[in-house]
Parts: sequence; C-alpha cells; structure tokens
Amino acid sequence: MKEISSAIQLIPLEHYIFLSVALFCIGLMGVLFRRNTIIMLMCIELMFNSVTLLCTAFSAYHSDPAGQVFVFFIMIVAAAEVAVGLSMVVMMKRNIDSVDINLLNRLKW
Amino acid sequence: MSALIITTVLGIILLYLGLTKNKAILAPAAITGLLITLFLSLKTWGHGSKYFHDMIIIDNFSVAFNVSMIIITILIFLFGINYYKRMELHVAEQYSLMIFALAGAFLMTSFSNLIMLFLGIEILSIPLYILAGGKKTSYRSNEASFKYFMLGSFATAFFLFGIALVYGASATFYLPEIKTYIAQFNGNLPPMLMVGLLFILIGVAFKVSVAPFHFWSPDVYEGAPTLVTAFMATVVKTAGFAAFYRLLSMGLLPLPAPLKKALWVMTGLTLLIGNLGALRQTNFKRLLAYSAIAHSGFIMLAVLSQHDLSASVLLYYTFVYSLATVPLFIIFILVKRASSGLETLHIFQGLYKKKPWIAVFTTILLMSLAGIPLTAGFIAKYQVFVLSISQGYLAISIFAILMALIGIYYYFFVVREVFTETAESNPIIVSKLNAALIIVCGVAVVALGIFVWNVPI
Amino acid sequence: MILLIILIIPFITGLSLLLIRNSAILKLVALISAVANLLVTLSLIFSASVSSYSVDWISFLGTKFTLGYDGISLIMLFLTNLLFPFIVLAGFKRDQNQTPILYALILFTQSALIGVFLAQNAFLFYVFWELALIPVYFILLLWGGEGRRNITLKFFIYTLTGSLFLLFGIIYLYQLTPGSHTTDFSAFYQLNIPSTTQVWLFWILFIAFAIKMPVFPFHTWQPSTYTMAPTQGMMILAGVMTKMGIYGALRFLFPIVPKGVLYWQNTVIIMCLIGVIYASVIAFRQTNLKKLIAFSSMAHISLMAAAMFVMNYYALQGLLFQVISHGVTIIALFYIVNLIGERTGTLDLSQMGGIKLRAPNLAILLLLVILGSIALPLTAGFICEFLMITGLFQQSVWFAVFGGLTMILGAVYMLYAYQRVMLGDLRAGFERIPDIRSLDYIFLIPLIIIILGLGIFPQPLFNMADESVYAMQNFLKPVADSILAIIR
Amino acid sequence: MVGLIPIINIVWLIPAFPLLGFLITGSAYKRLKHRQAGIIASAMVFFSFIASVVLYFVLRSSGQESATVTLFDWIAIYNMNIPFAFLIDHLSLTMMLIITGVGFLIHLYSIGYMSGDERVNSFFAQMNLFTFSMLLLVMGANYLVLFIGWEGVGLCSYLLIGFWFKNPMNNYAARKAFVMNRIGDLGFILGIILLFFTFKSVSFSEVFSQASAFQSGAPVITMITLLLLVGAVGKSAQIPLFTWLPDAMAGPTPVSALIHAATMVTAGVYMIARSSILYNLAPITLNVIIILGLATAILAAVIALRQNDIKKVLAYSTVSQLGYMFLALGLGAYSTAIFHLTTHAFFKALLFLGAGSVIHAMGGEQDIRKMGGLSKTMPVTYVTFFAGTLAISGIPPFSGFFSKDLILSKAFEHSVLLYIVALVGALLTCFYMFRLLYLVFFGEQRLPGHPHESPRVMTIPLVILSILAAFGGVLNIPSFLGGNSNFSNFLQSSVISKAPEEISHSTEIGLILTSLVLLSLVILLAYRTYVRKALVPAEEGKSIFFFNRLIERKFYIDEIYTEVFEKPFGFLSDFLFSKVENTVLDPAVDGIGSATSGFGTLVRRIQRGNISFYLFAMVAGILLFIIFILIV
Repeated sequence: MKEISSAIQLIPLEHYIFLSVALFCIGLMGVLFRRNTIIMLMCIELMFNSVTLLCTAFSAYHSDPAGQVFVFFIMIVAAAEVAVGLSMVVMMKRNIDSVDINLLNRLKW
Repeated sequence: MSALIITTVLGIILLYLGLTKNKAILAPAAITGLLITLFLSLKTWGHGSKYFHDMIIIDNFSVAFNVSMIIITILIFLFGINYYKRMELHVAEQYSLMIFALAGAFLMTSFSNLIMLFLGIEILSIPLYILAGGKKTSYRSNEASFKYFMLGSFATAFFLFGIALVYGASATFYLPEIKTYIAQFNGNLPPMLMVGLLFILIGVAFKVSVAPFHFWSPDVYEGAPTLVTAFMATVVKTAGFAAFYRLLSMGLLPLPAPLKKALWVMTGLTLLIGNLGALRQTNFKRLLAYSAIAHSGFIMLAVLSQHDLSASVLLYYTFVYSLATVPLFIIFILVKRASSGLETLHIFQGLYKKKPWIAVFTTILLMSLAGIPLTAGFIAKYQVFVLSISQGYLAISIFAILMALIGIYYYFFVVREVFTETAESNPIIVSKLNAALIIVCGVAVVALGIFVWNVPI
Repeated sequence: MILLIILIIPFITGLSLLLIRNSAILKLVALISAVANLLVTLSLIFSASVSSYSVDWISFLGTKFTLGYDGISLIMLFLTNLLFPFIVLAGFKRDQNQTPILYALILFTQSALIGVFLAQNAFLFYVFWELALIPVYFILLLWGGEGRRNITLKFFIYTLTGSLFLLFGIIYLYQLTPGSHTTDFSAFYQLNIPSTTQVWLFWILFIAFAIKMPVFPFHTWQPSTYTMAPTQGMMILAGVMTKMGIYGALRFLFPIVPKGVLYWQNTVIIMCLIGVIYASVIAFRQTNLKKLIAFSSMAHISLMAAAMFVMNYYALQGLLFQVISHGVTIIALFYIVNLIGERTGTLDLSQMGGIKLRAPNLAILLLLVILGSIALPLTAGFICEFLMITGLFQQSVWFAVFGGLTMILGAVYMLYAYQRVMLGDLRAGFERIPDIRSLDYIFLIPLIIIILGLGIFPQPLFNMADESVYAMQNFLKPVADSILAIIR
Repeated sequence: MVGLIPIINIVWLIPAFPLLGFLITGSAYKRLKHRQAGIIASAMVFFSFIASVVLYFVLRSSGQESATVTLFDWIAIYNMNIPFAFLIDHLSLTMMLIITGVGFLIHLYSIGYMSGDERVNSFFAQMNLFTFSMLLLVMGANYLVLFIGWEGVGLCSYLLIGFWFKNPMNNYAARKAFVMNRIGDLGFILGIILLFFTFKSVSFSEVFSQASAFQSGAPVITMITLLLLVGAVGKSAQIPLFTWLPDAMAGPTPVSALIHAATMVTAGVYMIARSSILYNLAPITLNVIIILGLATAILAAVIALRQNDIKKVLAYSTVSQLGYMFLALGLGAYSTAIFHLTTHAFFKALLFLGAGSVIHAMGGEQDIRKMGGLSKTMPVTYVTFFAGTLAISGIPPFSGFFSKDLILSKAFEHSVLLYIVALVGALLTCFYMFRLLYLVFFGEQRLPGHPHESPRVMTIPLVILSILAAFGGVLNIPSFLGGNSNFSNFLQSSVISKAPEEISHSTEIGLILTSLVLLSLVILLAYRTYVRKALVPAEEGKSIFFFNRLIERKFYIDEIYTEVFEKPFGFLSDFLFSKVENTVLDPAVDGIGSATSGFGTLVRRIQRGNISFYLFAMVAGILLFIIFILIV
C-alpha cells in the first residue's frame, strides 16, 4: 500500500488535477455537443470517472483512505445511474423510435 | 436511525406485496409503515445520536425535517389511494420508489459528511428519475424523466467534482472539519477550494431548482405524473433545502464573501424567474412549477439570512408550502379528469358552481401560497422577511416583496378562474377521502397560520 | 372583553349565515347582528371605563392579540358599525344570487374592519388590513358588473402593492424595537428613528394608505372599481374602506415617523389638493352617475388627506368628523343611485331627466343627501369642511383656498348631476317609474337624520375624539418646534 | 329689566315659526290643499312678524340696546367656541321686521299668484324655509351662524329659481346663482377663518370689542374685510358676480320680490353694516367697496335701459340699487345703507309684486313691448306700481327720495365726482323706471286679450307695500327737513358709522333741488319718447348702433363668462379625464402591469424545451459564477 501511494506521488499532484479536469471537460463537451443519448450517457460516465481519478490522487497525496472509499460510492451510484439511464433510452427508443436528444422538446414554455 | 432502516425495509416489503397483485393493501401498508417511522422519529427527538463514524448525525434538525417529510408523504399516499386505483401495473413499485426516495431524503437531513450528502442526493434522485417516467407509454412522461435524469446526472457530476476539489484542499469529507479548515483562511480562500465549494452548492441548488439551474423543473413537473410532481415539489424540495441549510450551517458558515454574493445573485434570479415565469403561464402544472421556483427564492432568502430562527423558519416554510401544494395538485387532477385531460387554467372555471366547498378550499390553499394573512403561507413569508430585514438585507427584501406581489397576481388569476362561471358542465367527481383530505389540508393551513409554532432546532 | 365581542359577533353570524337557506330570514339575521353590534358599540362609547383585551399570540415574533382603542379608533369603529346595518339593509327585498355567501362575506368584512380599527399591534393590524380586502374582493368578483374579472384583479393587486410595502415597514420597525422585538404600537411609538431613515420610511408606510384612500395619483383603480361594484360592495369600499387609509396613516405616520411627515408634509398636501381639484373637475363631465360619485368621493377623501397632513387640532377634528359624515353621505348617495338605476335601467346622465316629476320624494331625499355632500351648513358636511379648511388655513392660506375650491366645484358637479337626473322634462320611457318605497325610507331617513343631526349637534363626536386628537397633534409638535429652533 | 330675560328667550320662536311651517308644508306636501298650505305658511311668517314686533317693544322697554341668547354650544373644541346664539339688537330687529313683514305680505300675495300651479305646497315650504334661513342670517350672534343663514338662503334661492324645473333654462339659472354665490361664500368662509385666527372668536361682540386694538389699515383687518367683501359681492350681486341675479328672474315672481329684491340680496349689505367696526379699520376695503358699488350701480342701470323683460328691468334695477347701498357702505354711512335697504325692500317688493300682477294678468307674458295701456284694466296695480316707480326714482316725498338723497349727499361729502356719477345713475334709474311704467301701463294695449285686475289677496299686499313705499321715508327724516334721523339714530347702537362730516343744510338743499330738476327732465324725456311718440323698442339685435347693441346684449358679460369660465372648465374636465386620467395615469399603472407580463413572456420563452439548451445554460451559469467568485 505504501509503495503504491509513493508511486502515485512520483507524479506531481498538478498533473492529476490537469488530467482529471481535462477528462471532465471532455465529458462535459460530449454532453453538450452530442445529440445521441447513449453517447451523452457515456460522457457523463467520463465526468464521473474524472472525479474518481481526482479523488484517488488526492487520497494518495493526503494518505487518507476516505477518498478511495468515496470512489467506491461513486462507482456504485454511477452504475445505478447508468442502469436507470439506459432503461430510459430503451423506453425512448420504444416511444419515438429514436435516441436523438433534441427530439425531446415537447415540454416547454 | 431506526427510521431510516425501517423506511428502507418498508420499501422492500412493498415490492414484495406488489407480487400479491392486491393493490388495496399497498397504501395501508405503506402508510402504516410510515406511521411507525413517524413514531420512531418522534421518539428520537431530543436524543441526538451519531452513526458511522459521525458521518450521520441525527439531531433535532433532522428529526424535525424527517417528521415533516413523513407527514407530507403520508398525505401524498392518502391521495394516492384514489389516484392509483386507475392504474393497473407497477403500483407497488411506485410506492416503494417514493419510499426509497424518502430514505434518501432522510440521509439528506442528517448527514455531516459530504459522502453521505452525495449518497442521500442520489438515493433521492434515482427513484425520482424512474418515477418521473412512470407512465411508460407517455411521450411527455418519458421526456420529463429523461430531462430530469440528464440534467440531474450532469449536475451530480459537477457536485462530485466539487466534493473532490474540496477534499483535495482540505483532506476531509467531514463538514465540521471543513469548517475549521476554511476558517483559517479568513475569507481569502484558495481558488480550488472556492470553486469546489461553489460546485457543491450548485449541486444542491440544482435539486431545489434555484435559478439559473432551474431549467429542468418546469418541464419535469409538467411531464411527470401529477402525484410524482407533487412529491417532487414538496418532499424533494424540503429535503433539498434541509440539505442546503445543513451544508451551510455545518460546513460553510460564515460564507466566504464571493460565495455569499453568488448565492444572493442566485436568490434574486430565482425570485425573478420563478415569478415572472409563472405570470403568463397557462398550464397549471407549470404554474405550480414556477411557483415552486419562486418559493425556492423565498426560502433561499431565509437560509441566507443566517439568523437563529433560520432553521425553524425553513422548516415552517417548507412544511406549510408542501401542505398547500399537495392538495392543489390533487384538485388539479380532479379538475383535469373532469375536463378530459386539459391542463390549462381554464379548466378551473365553474369549480365554484360545481363544488363550492372545494372551490373555497382551493382558494384558501392558493392564498396560502400567495401569502395572504391568516394562512400559514403568510406567516411563513412574514418570518422570512423578518429574517432578511433584521439582517439588514433591505434591497433584496423590497425586491422579494415586489416579486411576492407578482406571485399574488398569478395565484389570484387561478382564484378568479375558480370563481368564473362557465357554460361547460362536466361533473367533477371527488371521492370522500379526497374531499376530506383537501378540507383537512385547508383547515390545517389556516390553523397553522393562526397557531404559529417555532421549533427549537 | 367587550371589544372581542364586537369583533366576533359579525364573524360568528357570518359563519352561521352559511347554514341558512331562506334568504329573507338570512338577511334579517344579518341585519340583527349588525344592529346588535351597533348597540354594543354604542354602549362601549357611552361607558366610562376603558376596555381592552390582550392575549399572547405568536410570542417569538413579538405579536400579541391586543385590542384597544382611543378616540380615533372609536370614531372609526362607530363608523363601521353604524354603516353596516345600512349596508345589510341595502340588500333587502332585492334579488341577489347566493345570498348566504354574500352576506357572510359582508359580515366577514365587518369583522376585519373592526379588527383593523381596534388592533393595537401592528402585525395584528396588518392581518386585519389584508383580511378586510379578501371578502371585498370576492364580493366584487362574484356580484360585480361588467368587466369585473379584470377590474377586481387590478384593484386587488393595486391595493396589495401598498400593503406589502406596509408589511415591509412594519417588519423594519419591528426589528428596530429594543430587546426581544415586538410589533406593539406602543413600542413603535417609543422608537427614535434617525431622520434620514424617517424620510424614506415615510413613503414605505404611506404608500399603502395613499392607495387605499386613494390620493392622487394613486387613485386609478377607484373609478372603474366603483362603477362595476355591486351596491353593497361599493358602500363598503367607499363608506368604510377608504377610511382605513386615513386611520392607518394616523396610526403609523405621525407617531412613528414625525420627522418624515414634516419633511414631506407640504409635498403630500399639495398632492392631495391637486387630487381635490383634479377629481372635482373630472367629476363635472362624467356621464356615468356612479363614476361621478366616485370622483366626488375622491375629492372629499383627498381633502381629508390634505387636512390630515396639516396635523393641527381643527383639521384633525374636521377630518374625523368627515370620516363619519362622508361615510354616511356616500352610502346614502350610492343607495339612491342604485334606486335610480333600478328604476330607469341606466346610469347614464344623458339618458335621464325629469325623474322628479314621477318620483318627487326620491328627488327630495337625493337633494338632501347632495346638500350634505356639498357641505351646506347644518349638515355634517359643513362642520368638517369648515374645520378642515380652518386647519389648512393655519398651514397656509393657499392651501385653504385650494381646499375650499371643493365648496364651489362640489356644488358645480353635484347640482349638475342632480339637475340632469331629477329635473328637466320627463324622458320618454320614464312614465311608469315608481316613487320610493317604504323600505327605502327606512334606509334613507335615518341616514339623513344623522347627516342633519350631526350638522346641528356635532359636539358628541368632537368629545369622542377630543383627547386623542390632542395627543395626536402633539406627536408632531415637539419635532416641529425643535426644527423651528434650529432654523432660528 | 328683570322681566327681560325670560321674555327675550322666546326669540327662538321667531325662526321657529317659519321652520315649523316648512316642516308642515314640506312633509305633508302631498296631502295639504293648496290654500291650506298658503295659509299655514303665511300665518307662520305672520306669527314671526308679531313675535318680532313684541321683541322690539320688549327690547325697547328694557332699555337695553342688545341681547344675546345662546341656544346651545354648536362647536366647542379646543380654543374654538362657537355657540348657536342669536344677537338681538337694533340692526337685527330692523332686518327681522323687514323680513317677516315684507315676507308676510309676499306670502299672502303668493296665495293668489301661485294658485293654479300644481306644486304650490312645495313652493310655500321653500318660501318658509327661506324665511327661516334669512332670519338665522340676521339673528346670528356670530359669523358662523350668520353663515348658516347665508348658505341657507342661497339654497332656497337655488330651489326657488329652479322652481319650474321642467325648463332646463330655469335649472341653469338656478345652478348659476348657486355657484356664483358659492364663489362668494368661499371668500366669506375664508374671511371668517382668518377672523377666527385673528381674534380667536367669531362672535360679533368679542370680535368687535377686540378690534379696537388694531390700528386703522392693519393688513390683517384689510384682508379679513376684503374676504368678507367677496362673500357680500356674491350674495348681493355686485361686479363681477352680478350676472346670476337677472337670470334668477326665472323663478316665480314672488320669489323675485322676496329673495331677489327685498331680503336675500341685501344680506351682503347687512353683513358689512354688521361688521362696520372692522370695515372702519380698513380704508382700502372701503374704497374698493365704493368703486364696486358705483360701477355696479351705473353698469346695471345702463343695462336696464334697454331691457324688454319686465322682470329683467327690475332685476337690473335691483343690482343697481344694491350698488347704491354698497356705495353708502363704502362711504362709511352704514345706517344710510340699511335705510336704503329698508326703503328698497318696500318699493322693490312692491314693484316686483306689481310686475307679478301684470304678468298674472297677461297670462305669463313678460315682454313689455307686448303690454301697454294696462292702467285702465288694472287700476290698483297701476297706482301702486306708480307709487313704487316714484319711490325708486327718488321723487319726494316718497321713501326712495329720503334714502337715495342721503346717499348722494354722503357721496358729495366724499367727492364731487362721486356725487356726479351717482347722480347720473339715479337719473338713469328714473329713466328706465318711467320707460317701464309708460310702456306697461300707458298707451294702447298691444296684445289682444282681456287683462283683468288681480284678486284681492294679491292687491292688498300691493296696497300695503305701496303705503310703505310712499311713506317709509318718515322713518328717517333728516334734520334739515325738521326730522331727527330716527332710523339712523336707532341703528347707532349696533352700527358704528364713520365719523360723518356734517354738510351744511343749504348745500344739501341745493343738491336736492339739482337732482329734482334733473329728474323731472328725465321723466319728461321718457314721457316724450314712450308716451307721446309711443315708441316701442326694436327687436333685439336689430339696433344699428354698436353701443345700443352692446347694452342690449348686456355688455356681453354673460357670454364672456361662458367663454372664459364655463367652457374652459368643461374643456379642462374633458381634457383631464380623457388625456390625463385615461391616457397617462391609468395606462401608467396598467403599463407597469403589462411590462411585467412582457417580461413574464420573455422568461417563459427562455424555457425552450431543448435539453441541449438547458445544458448550455447550466454550463454558462456555472462558468459565469466561477468567474464571478474568482473576480469578486
């Protein structure tokens, strides 16, 4: 455990942060610009994952296991969300025979 | 803690009961379970306890909010008896999902650790995503759930990112520790911490539909099945604000100046958008959605005023708001049924002729939302203004008062429809239980406006 | 305790009316309640001991349910309970739909108004203030005339705008009170608010009253509302509710923000006087009788407001006298207007004429009421206008001159209206209109007796208000004196 | 002395009688027979008259000059104490006697004159109400009680002018009278208020006793007197508020006689005479009064020259005579003014009643060009009318001679110019009155029909009044004629005249002779024009000369008032309502509402229903807030 943690600390913390911010932003951009719901779901997963990465890094740097525990929680929740999300996509496909997000615009004003 | 456990178990039991295909026992079972929870919650009043390495702290604050939410949920279930009679499938799931969401709400009122907050929010949200899409074949329900889900998880991502950043800065998830950590900066927080806190706040603000993160709520409220909308507008909002307040009071107060200003801007925007959005609304559900946003603005005012009474006012406000909103949704369902599924405000026309008593109580409930005296809504708003004015926020108070005025306008717009005669004469069928409940709620709203309490929390 | 009884009688009766089906019995019950309340009020007025009632309400918000009165409240209370029997009576022998609700609402209004005038706690005052509006809103909405949907909503929102500012003011004052805060008037009166604050706080408090009265230029809700209002609603509005504004201003402005009052005094008086002349001039060319009277009422109320801000003894006494006098006169006027409308089917002046030929007694009674309205000596109207103009004179001769113009302008438009309606040759189609019936005598004669009686023996009313008026003017005096000392 | 107090307390009976009459005839107007109403009303006034006479003797025997009777406290607040009290002194007694005496005769006359009208009972009720108000006016012991009567008579005047209310013109005239009076009343009430603030009282006795502390010409006194004067000008139809009086002739003729000749219009004169102490302290005001009075006297006389309506001539003559009274007041000769008031009450009431008799006989015709030769058919009316004409023209020994001559001599004392102008006025009066007389009673009858003498009930008052008009002068025979100016002396206790400069008897006799000669010439001229040449005035608007047209159209004063006041007022009313109220104020409020709704729509439009848009908005919001917190 000690070694892993010190191995992680070989790379400066800033790099982790930049990486996860980059990942987060990629996910963000994906959610913003893609219209396919499945890809959007994946992008949200990506955002979650960037947070997990960040947490792990912080956890290692702070030598505090809580961050890693948190990562597990995130993963569980993300799984649950994806399960719900995918079932919604299925329902959507059934109802309107498409997974284009922009078709969902009947509720407005 | 036993309340939380029982609630979770209750949800599972209900799922099993669903297998018996006997709808009639679902609601009584759920309500009985909730009553037990209510009783257990009340028993813990005054005996605070901590669990899971102090990640959950059950104190009077959480008990009070839990009780309030249980009562509202029972109310919704009581109304649900009639509502779900027409539905053939998956009724048990509906009940149990709501109860699961309630369990999440309990977490949101008793966390002292960001992880628990996150879990609470998610346990609350995921059942709601499903509930919003409860009408599987309905395009609108589908759209509502998808919008809710998409925006919700998006917000969650930011929320998580915020937690990670704060964790990175402070090396802890415990709010009290975060508080001491923040205190050492004397208000000049490092950017990373600041942004992290902002993201956390935004994540919670999203749940209570504070502008500019409110966009989901009108659409979702409109599209979701009405009973679910009622649940979202009341229990979820109560939970959200409880979490918001707990987050602030446990971890963030005194707020760093930039964050505080940001929150004030949000409050102002919420008041503005909520009220202006409702002003020209023709769909009643959307009207209530915007009104919910507007009320979020008022509650924000109370939360941000940082007064000894803030928590009590918050409890009072959310409770009486819920108490008025739930029956209004039910009345809406009844009226909607009578007018073949229309949702415009015009469907209320002639209510006064058809069901005078229901009309009177509709008026009382709307008046409570509008904040007209001798209804609880007035006292609630009054207390909010007492807080904000005595903390010296005069300009925003005046602004809020003007917005309240707009609020009165659109609520009375509905009142006017209720008392307008119409040529159409589709009978409105109100079951005895519903009528009784509506009347009880109406009377309660007035009674709470006269016999005002404050809970020492 | 007696105060609580006065407050509660109409409310209880109102509730019980909802259970009565027979509309004649119901109206009778309402009338009995109103008369009983009047009698109780009279016993209060003539009793030597001072009565009050107080229980804790919302203690953590410093709110008490405190009822009490001084001379000014007493005048207002008397007005309310004097007029409501007549307002109830105005509906007798008339076809009205949903009578139980109508009369319940009327009595609820009465209760709320009594509450306004008796409340000794600002919060309580505000609650009753708003409560008075609700039943009236529904009376207007459900029994009003053409265009009621929009007009009532406008009226409602407009008046609420002011009220909400008042609420702000009350809360602001509440948090200024020392110790554990309270909203008792007595605590408010002890406050020593910095003059810069008073200058803006004045408007926050005043705007509600200005709209309610209404004072120029906040009056635009009034003509249309009066025009479409049902007779009884109009009587409540014009007879009593306008006085709420005056009462509120007396309760709030002078004792609490005297420096603010002094600062804005002349501005407001000028505003009011503009209103006097503006309304009078406009009234002259109105073709709708109700609208004409609405403007005339506004002219009177504006003069009252001007007199109020002069804040000397004469003006205040005149003002309080006018409260009663105007209330009585205006409901008599509206009643007669209603009679005319019922008989002719129109309220358009250009469609009328010669009614006196068919209904001489109606014409005589109308003339008597009009004389009261244009302040002919030996009517109550004269006493108050004389005193108010005297008061204005003390402030400035020009105020008195412009205020006094009502004497002329009032005569111009009132007599014009009278002649258009009653005199001239009989219009075709009016040949069969009846003169007034015995019920109308029962309504009008007592009012006219009051108008004349108070004109001849005004002293009882003066005595009722004397002490309070004296105290009230003393709220301003020290402040004015200190300012004068600084100037010197 | 001892017995005085109880007896004097019956003073309230005097106004009470007519009030009672009003209540009886007014409340039972549907049940009483016409003659009953007339008799009740007349009897009530007669009782008042008797009571006044009794009171006169009581007061006289008591040796007191005045007595105040307080009925009750009317307004008593703070430092304002205004009792409802009557002041009985020589001035008010004089007025009471005139009001009840002449009033009774006119009531009596009305029984005949109004018979046949369907609303006789209302008529008598209103006449009684008038008498009551007028009595209050003259009996009031303070300015405010006076003001009650002041407005009360205005009201009755309004009612009686518009008595025949079917005709809109009558209603207009009535309204005009009331409004013009009200303009005066505003000045009056302001005067009273200033008076109150100056003296802390409005009762005559206190005001006058305190007034001596003021110097002559004190600004506040000048202001008070000027304001009171405004009231007097309105009530007594002086320039510029005189136009209502000629129009007031729309009422029944007895009304014109009682209200618009004998009593009400002289209230202004009474009031100024009553306030003589104040006016003496205000020389500026007195000069104003002189100018107003003289101008009115001349202007009205000139207009009367070319009027063709019998009542209009008399109306302008009244205005003119009131001008004389004002002149006297302005000269400080208050008792002279009251004396002229008294004689004027006699002869003008007589003239009006005579005119009424003529109108009655002519079946309602009032145009003098259509009359003529009535002397034969209506001898009593003719003789009495003639007496009245002589009296008003100032021919000795008729009453008018004494009073008018007194005024002229006072004017002469003041300045010769004043005298000349006043004399010209008197000559004009003489001319138009004789013109009237000749046109009505002389020459040939110009209309077919059979005029007849009026019934006894009408002629008896005429005869009594003609006696009074003829011999009323004996009340106040000046010293140079061997008299001792009884009347003036009688009034001295209550009216303080300005110190008179006695002019020598020879000058006085010279003046009288001058005026007599001139008067005879004028009468001759009138005789030549209207009897010898039998000239009948041309149709209106046909006169060639501009000046004639100007007079005929009454100097266009009515038209000017209409254009300058009435029409602009109407325009202003329309303008304020349609432009200010309906296009600025009301829309401004609605505008706030609709602007808010507009924003509401805008906010709704932001909710586009598109998830991508919502996401964008959220991200934009988050970014903005990040920037916000990092910058702030």
